[in-house]
Amino acid sequence: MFEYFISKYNYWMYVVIILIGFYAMMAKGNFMKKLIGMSIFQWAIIFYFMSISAKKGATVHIIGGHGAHTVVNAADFVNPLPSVLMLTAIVVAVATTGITLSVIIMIFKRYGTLEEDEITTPE
Amino acid sequence: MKKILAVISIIITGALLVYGVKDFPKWADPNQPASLHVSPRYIEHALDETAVPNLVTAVLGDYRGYDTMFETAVIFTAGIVVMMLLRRPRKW
Amino acid sequence: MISEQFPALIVVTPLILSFFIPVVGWWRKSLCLPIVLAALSVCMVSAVGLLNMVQQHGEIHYWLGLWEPPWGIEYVVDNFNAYIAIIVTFMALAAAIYSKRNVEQELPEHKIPTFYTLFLLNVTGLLGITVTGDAFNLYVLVEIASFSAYGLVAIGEEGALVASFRYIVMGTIGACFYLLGVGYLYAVTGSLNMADLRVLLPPLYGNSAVQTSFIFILIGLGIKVAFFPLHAWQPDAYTRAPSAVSVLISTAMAKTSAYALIRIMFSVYTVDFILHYVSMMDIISWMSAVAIIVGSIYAIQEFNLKRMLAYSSIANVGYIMLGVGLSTSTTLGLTPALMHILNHALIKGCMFMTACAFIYKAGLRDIRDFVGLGRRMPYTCLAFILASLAMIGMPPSVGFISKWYLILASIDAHNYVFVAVIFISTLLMIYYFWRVIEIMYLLPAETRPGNEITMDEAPMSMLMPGIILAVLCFAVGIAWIAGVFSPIMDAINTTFGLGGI
Amino acid sequence: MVEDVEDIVISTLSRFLIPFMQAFSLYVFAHGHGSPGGGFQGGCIMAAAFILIVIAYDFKEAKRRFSEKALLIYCCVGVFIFVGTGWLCILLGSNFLDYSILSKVLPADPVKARYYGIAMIELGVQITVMAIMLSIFLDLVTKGEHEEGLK
Repeated sequence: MFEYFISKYNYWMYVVIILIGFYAMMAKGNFMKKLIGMSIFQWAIIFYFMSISAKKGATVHIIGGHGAHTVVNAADFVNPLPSVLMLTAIVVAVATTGITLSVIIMIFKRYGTLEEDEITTPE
Repeated sequence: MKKILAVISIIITGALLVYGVKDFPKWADPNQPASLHVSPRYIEHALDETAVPNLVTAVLGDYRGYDTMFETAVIFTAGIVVMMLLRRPRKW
Repeated sequence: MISEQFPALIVVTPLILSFFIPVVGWWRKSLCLPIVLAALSVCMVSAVGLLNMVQQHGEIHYWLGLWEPPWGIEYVVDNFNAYIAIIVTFMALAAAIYSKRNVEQELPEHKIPTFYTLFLLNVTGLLGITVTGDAFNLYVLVEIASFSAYGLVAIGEEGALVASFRYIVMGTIGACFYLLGVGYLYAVTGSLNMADLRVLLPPLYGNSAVQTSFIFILIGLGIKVAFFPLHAWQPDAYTRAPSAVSVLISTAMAKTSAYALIRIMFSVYTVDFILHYVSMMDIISWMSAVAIIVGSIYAIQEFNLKRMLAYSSIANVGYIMLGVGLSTSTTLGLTPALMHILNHALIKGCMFMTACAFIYKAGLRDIRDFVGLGRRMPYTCLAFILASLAMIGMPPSVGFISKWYLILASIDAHNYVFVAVIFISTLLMIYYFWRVIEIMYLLPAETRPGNEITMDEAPMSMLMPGIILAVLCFAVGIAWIAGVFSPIMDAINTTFGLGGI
Repeated sequence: MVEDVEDIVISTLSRFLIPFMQAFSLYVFAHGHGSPGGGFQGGCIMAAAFILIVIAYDFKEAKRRFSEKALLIYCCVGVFIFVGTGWLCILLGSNFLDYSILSKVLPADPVKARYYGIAMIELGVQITVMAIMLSIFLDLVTKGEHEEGLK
């Protein structure tokens, strides 16, 4: 049982982080806190993807020795695909943060507050 | 009320996540499916096929270059959105 | 051969032209819209060409960068894609033509180039979703479409910022859940290509990660479609957005998300998995039934016309999902759901166009103020009435066909509760649309001297798309009856292994 | 607005640092093929160098180096290079983004042409990311009240 938990500890970690982010997004009334929760949520998923790419006994995915046609063994290098996917996801996370910040700035300019309960909009 | 709803949804999500982890491969297992199906081709042939030693660049730029194009488009979109929301016209 | 490049052209043309708009627009504002129209026309040609090619040669596979599928990204076009792509381009084209005048009114002048850039980027994302055959690529495209939609919603009327913020939070949860689902699939199979996943998954159906991934993807895309318990962002976003954006996101975007959901459900997972391993179909059907009733009840309480239409959209998403939920237990397969995707796009497009024309011309949002509007804007009101009749289900309109087929499907599945649900929702619809029509035409207007109602019609560029859609509501209905589209429907059902059980 | 206070230590240090940052960004970009790096990372560092100008000096100084219109054009040009490369592949008669066809116009064999194709798109990514990061930063930090204003 202990072995089971230890062998998957990266997944338990990411479950905890993702739930923290999710809670902040759902329960907090302040827009800024919601944004922070959103970022935690997105980075937890990035963390999860990166942990898939790990392989015991493998090294960084850059093939050394620039000689052409060296024999490369797949087991010697970590999986490059999650890194690629997450580069895209990082950009998405950055873009989300930028857009959300600009919306928050506009909200603050307009209403003077960032608390969800204090903002009243006419029907 | 909002907190209760949040806690309930978190418990459900958390239960789902933990249930999902049950059948996952072990961490850093060299024989996990993710390391066996698609990625070996990238590792073994990227240098021959694209002449790029950095595998991430090879996959990013070539095999999945289309994703990267939209990644650039995503950040372009974000820039335009921020520009549209915040910028004001010239004062004079 | 240019026709071989259609799957790339349909996505890349709007993308590349959207980079010109900010630069050109800074030099000359009036050139923005023609660029958008040009891009959408190319898309339209490509989409029709694609459908034609699919009809002749079967599925089209387009390898981007000439890498074979599980390694590279692949575009797969079959009847389903081409059908949705035509709907999306057509609705986007209508929305673009419609936007000409009210963008000038609603937005400050310096925002016009960026508005059209985002409009085109949104369409790029939507068209990309329709043709892609790669699960991760779908995520990126969903994000492009969503980001541009967040921005477009945020520049709307009072309250749009908060609506946009809610949309961002919900939309991010949705997209992240989808990404998580894809991540789970990747961890257990090692592939991201949809066709490849379909082959790799069957031995793993008992795997808890695969089952969880299905639920996450369902929730994630369910948020994007505004399926009932996950609809919290939708009414505000539809109501507060600028007019053209309301039209675009309520038709093209909602339908594309529904497409993505159906595509993932039946193309990555299979009917076998959904029925025997997660048994979600009944849950989906019952949730849709609740969505239909609840959406209609909300719509009745609402006096703001745009918001009423937004709630009505929730009910109609319920119709689509009811079709999906029943699809495995009837011989009709997905046909009712696919029908309603097209039908609802036409009806809702027309309704939002007319509702926003009222705002444009008279500043009227509340239906209680619509007194005498029937004489003031006769053609717009006529379009609205035609669309309402289509929504209620007057034969031979499109709404009648959808409801008829849904009822057939329910009877076929021996689930008579859904028949009752559809009848109740029709009654509710008659109530809330009749209310509007009654105020428009029948209530006597207080005519004070010097304040006579004179005809004051919306401009041509706003009126024509509405009228055309209203006419199409009936023309397409007749086409459905005549069976013009039934080969496409049969082909789609065969692709997914549905129908004819 | 950013305060108009100049500190001799900060301004001297950043004057010293900025060229190195820019050079390092180009290094990261150019070495993306053989070592960790690439367009996105390089673009971020380049944007950071310009952001340092805004922080160390004042806003006007940064504007003098990078006008708003120039930024917008850089954004569009960067993405355009990327998509344009893809289009070039279509025009040369292959699928979208198939760089090996570039060997028709480049003095290289198909495999090496892929190498150069990747370099081209990385250049596009670098320019876009640099311009957009800077643009988002400037918009957020000034709340959109630019001196010049995009008419």
